[in-house]
Amino acid sequence: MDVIGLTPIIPILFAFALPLTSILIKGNRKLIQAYALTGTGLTLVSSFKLFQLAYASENPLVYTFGKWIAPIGIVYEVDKLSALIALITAALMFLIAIYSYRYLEHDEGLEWYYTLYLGLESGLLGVLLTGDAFNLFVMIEVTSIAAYALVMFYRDRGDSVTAGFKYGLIGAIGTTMYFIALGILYGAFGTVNFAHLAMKIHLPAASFIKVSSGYVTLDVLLKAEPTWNIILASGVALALATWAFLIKAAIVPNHFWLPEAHPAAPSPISAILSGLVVNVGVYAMIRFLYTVYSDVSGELAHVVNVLSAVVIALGAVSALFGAFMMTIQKDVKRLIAYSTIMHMGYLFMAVGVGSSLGLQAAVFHLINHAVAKALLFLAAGIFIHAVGSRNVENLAGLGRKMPIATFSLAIATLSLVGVPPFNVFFSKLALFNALIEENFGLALVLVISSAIALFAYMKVFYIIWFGKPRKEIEVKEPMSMSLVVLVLALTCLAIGLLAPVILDKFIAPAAEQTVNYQVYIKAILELASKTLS
Amino acid sequence: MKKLIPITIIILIIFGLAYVMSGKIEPQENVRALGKFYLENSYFGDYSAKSPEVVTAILWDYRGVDTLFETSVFFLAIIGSLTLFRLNKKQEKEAKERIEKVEELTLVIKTVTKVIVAMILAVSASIALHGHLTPGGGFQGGSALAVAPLLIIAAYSKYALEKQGLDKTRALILRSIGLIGIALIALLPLTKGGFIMQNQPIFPWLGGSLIFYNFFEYLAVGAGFTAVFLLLAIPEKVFKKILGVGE
Amino acid sequence: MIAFIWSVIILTLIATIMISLYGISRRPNLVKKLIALTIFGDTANLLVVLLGYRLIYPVAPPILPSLSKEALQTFVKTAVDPLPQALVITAVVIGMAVNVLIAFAIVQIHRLYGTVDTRELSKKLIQVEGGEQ
Amino acid sequence: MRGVISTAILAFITYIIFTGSAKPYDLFTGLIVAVGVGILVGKFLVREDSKALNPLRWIWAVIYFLKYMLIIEVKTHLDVMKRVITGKYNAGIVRVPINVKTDYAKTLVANSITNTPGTVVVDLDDKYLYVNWIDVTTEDPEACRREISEEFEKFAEKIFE
Repeated sequence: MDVIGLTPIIPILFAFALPLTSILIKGNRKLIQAYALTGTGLTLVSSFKLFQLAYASENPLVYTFGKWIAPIGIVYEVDKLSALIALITAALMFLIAIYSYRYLEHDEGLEWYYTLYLGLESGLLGVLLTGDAFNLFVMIEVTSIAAYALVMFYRDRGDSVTAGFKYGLIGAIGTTMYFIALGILYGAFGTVNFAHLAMKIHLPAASFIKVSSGYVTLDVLLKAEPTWNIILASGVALALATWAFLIKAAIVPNHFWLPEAHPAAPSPISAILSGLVVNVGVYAMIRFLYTVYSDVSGELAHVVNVLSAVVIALGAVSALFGAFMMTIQKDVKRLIAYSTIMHMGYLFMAVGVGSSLGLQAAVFHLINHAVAKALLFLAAGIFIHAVGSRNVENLAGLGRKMPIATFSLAIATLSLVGVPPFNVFFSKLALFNALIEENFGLALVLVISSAIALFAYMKVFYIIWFGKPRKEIEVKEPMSMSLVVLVLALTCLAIGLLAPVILDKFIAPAAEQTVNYQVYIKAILELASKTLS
Repeated sequence: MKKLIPITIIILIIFGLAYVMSGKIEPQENVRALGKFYLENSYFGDYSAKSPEVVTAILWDYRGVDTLFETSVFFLAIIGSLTLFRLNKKQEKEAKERIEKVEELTLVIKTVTKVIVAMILAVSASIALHGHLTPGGGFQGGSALAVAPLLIIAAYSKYALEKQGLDKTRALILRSIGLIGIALIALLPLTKGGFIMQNQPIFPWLGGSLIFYNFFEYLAVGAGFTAVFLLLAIPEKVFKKILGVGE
Repeated sequence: MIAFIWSVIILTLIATIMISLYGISRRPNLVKKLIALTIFGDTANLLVVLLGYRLIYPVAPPILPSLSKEALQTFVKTAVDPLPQALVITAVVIGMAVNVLIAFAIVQIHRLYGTVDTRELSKKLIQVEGGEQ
Repeated sequence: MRGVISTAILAFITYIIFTGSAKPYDLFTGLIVAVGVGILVGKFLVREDSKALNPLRWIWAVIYFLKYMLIIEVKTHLDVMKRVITGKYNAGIVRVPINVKTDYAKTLVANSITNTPGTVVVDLDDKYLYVNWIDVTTEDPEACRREISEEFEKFAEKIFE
């Protein structure tokens, strides 16, 4: 069971030791690369093990740090959803680490890059695994601070430093908001553990749970009544927390940092930021809306409904806004960044719907988007690396010289706009089904924005493939980068072809378990009574 | 005068709202169940961290993972700053050379600084090593420790500090050692069949593992701040030259 | 009366939060933005510390005064809630770390552009827009 | 290993006073910390061990401390109080030669002067102190020295030189 607790600890341990190691090996780039690959590789193995465990087990897995049961200490509570996203995260981080080496061949500071990179991975995994709302705050901060620093990696370029500054400032506001929300949650419910919070919220309806462990102190903890008016407190806390998550996921009107921050970073980092880091906001939102506040009744339900409506509306605006902005971009990476805003809009729309179908669609789309968006940034990165410019015009005609990269770029764009048989098509289909159940207009938003996005992508693709080269440059396809991209492209295709199976085998059980707050609470309680008896 | 009006309005609103609110809220007189658990169990009780300082017990034992990752946030912030201000080997050498005569402060300040530095080291160590008994702890002690190099940089110069062997690289090594120490203490219980960051009964004496955490945190934070101060003390001219930005 | 003072304190903190948010969004100077951000973070911390406070007399800090069982009884009756304090210590360190990084970014911006004013910065940024890598 | 012992003593005393208790744990950790501090910074603080550990000098330091706090301070305070009430003052900056050689002695003299009300050292160089004096009776450096700093120097010499 240690693998649950160790998964985020492995990368952070590697990050702790990297500055020292790099001094010892005198900054040898190859050794640093090997070190980083070991770190991310071990994490991948660990999260794969975690994935297997989570899918083999009926209940969510619980790991008690320091042997303290919830709510006394921090627990990691891993359900299928967390394990699935964690696996995708670790796999992408490993692949991108391979890619990074060639991409950064002209830059100094590889050891700093990888220290931050491993820290970022640790933060992302911690966000997914934790079962404690305050620990979630800490892990979001780990993720964010590494992301801020990585955005500023090209420290001699004014735009990236300014973008990093903006990102940091907005991010800090967001996380502080979330911290206040946590203070209110603790004030009202007397706990910051997700399962325990869910229990307190469902207390009237949760008589099914045997709140008795035979141990007096724990019983007192579990039975303690909320001290404040929980409706008001939940409303304020959820509003603040949602604001924070909207910032993290770059939903309009909190999106403005993203189109500057994501392009300014090195392309592999752009891939991680767009593919994985923004998911933090979505995941946290899912945790709150679907696990903690699922199936609430009475006035609480009213609060949650209002919140869902706001989330849906903002999501729809983001989707349209992102799509329109895509069409007028000259900078390839900026275009892809706006596409991220669009997809985050889809995800929030689906999350806001609140049905099991919506959650399934959201989870599936989250994974597909992570893979496809990472692929798109990486494929574009190969061209940018070759030319040294992000302007679309300068990339003209390169396509024919780099067949693998172009092939992958094609798959990525086709996939992202939703052309069958690639992966995003199926998640968009699921999204469409979920949205049309709620409201026809929402489904229309999905279709229209996809169509606009298709137009924007095709323009880029046309230029890269058929455009006249500005000047002749000798380009050779960098193999290590191209192979990573090819692997991801094939993954896109494979997920697309196997979509029904994947939906059935992995996504549906994950969504089902996430919504089932009773199991979520039970896992904690059972472990508590087992540990104490 | 222009600022006075909004301030008056704000104050009036606050007092008005407070008047309305004060009838509705009841002042909080009890601790919550969880807080009470910590108060009762931190030293006595079956579920104890063996520390009379309840906040430190929560920080490094009950909710130890938070603190572990909080430390890594600080670590990543420092690494991020180093990334922003990174220098290659040649540039680092350049930064270590004095480009012009540095004005040092007067003799009195320099002499007093020497004595005070010794006292700061003792005081900060006391804060860190008594973190499990009295308020304070690794972070607070480390912050106090970092005042010593700061004073030296102010009274002498950063070059004086580097000449005595405390440069950015060394500070970073110290920081790494501190962090690895923390991580190892956290992982040690695994070898005895315990859980990550477990304290009792694997470290059975007073304060248990808290002392070690505090000590390593003290080292790490002190060294981390020192690295930041050293970076900030590099003259602006050197950086502008490295970045290729004109005056 | 106590309730009134209590409400005044809480409302003042909320007002401070509002003012600091105004400062972050409206001040053109980056350093002032950072200062407003630190005010925002510190006010949030203070707010959370207040949650653990007890409006009783006497009230004690959460440190066991002596290592005896007798002391424990009165201690539990008078001590404030330790958990918000622990959370705030964590948040303080994190906030400081973020501020350090942002401060470094501002220094770097000043080195690159020679200004920390957003209005001038945006002018200079437009010139390099669509920039080369 | 110059200066380790004396610095360690300083650090140890600071540690115990700051901690405010002297249980075995405090003494033990204090000892370790003190030795560590001594090894780290001792060589910068102390030039000659035999001087620093000479008990006679310590006794002189204690005598000086008592005399300074109980007599000199009281005297100058009364003087300044009188001036505050009567309004009779004639402030100005005078140059005062300084005869002690070592850094510590100079610092002690300068700080002693500053700490007594009525006189503030504004700057110093190798040979002179520049003192802002509340009642400039003379501008002759030697006379100033007699008025302001002679007593301090006498002790400073005994303690540090």
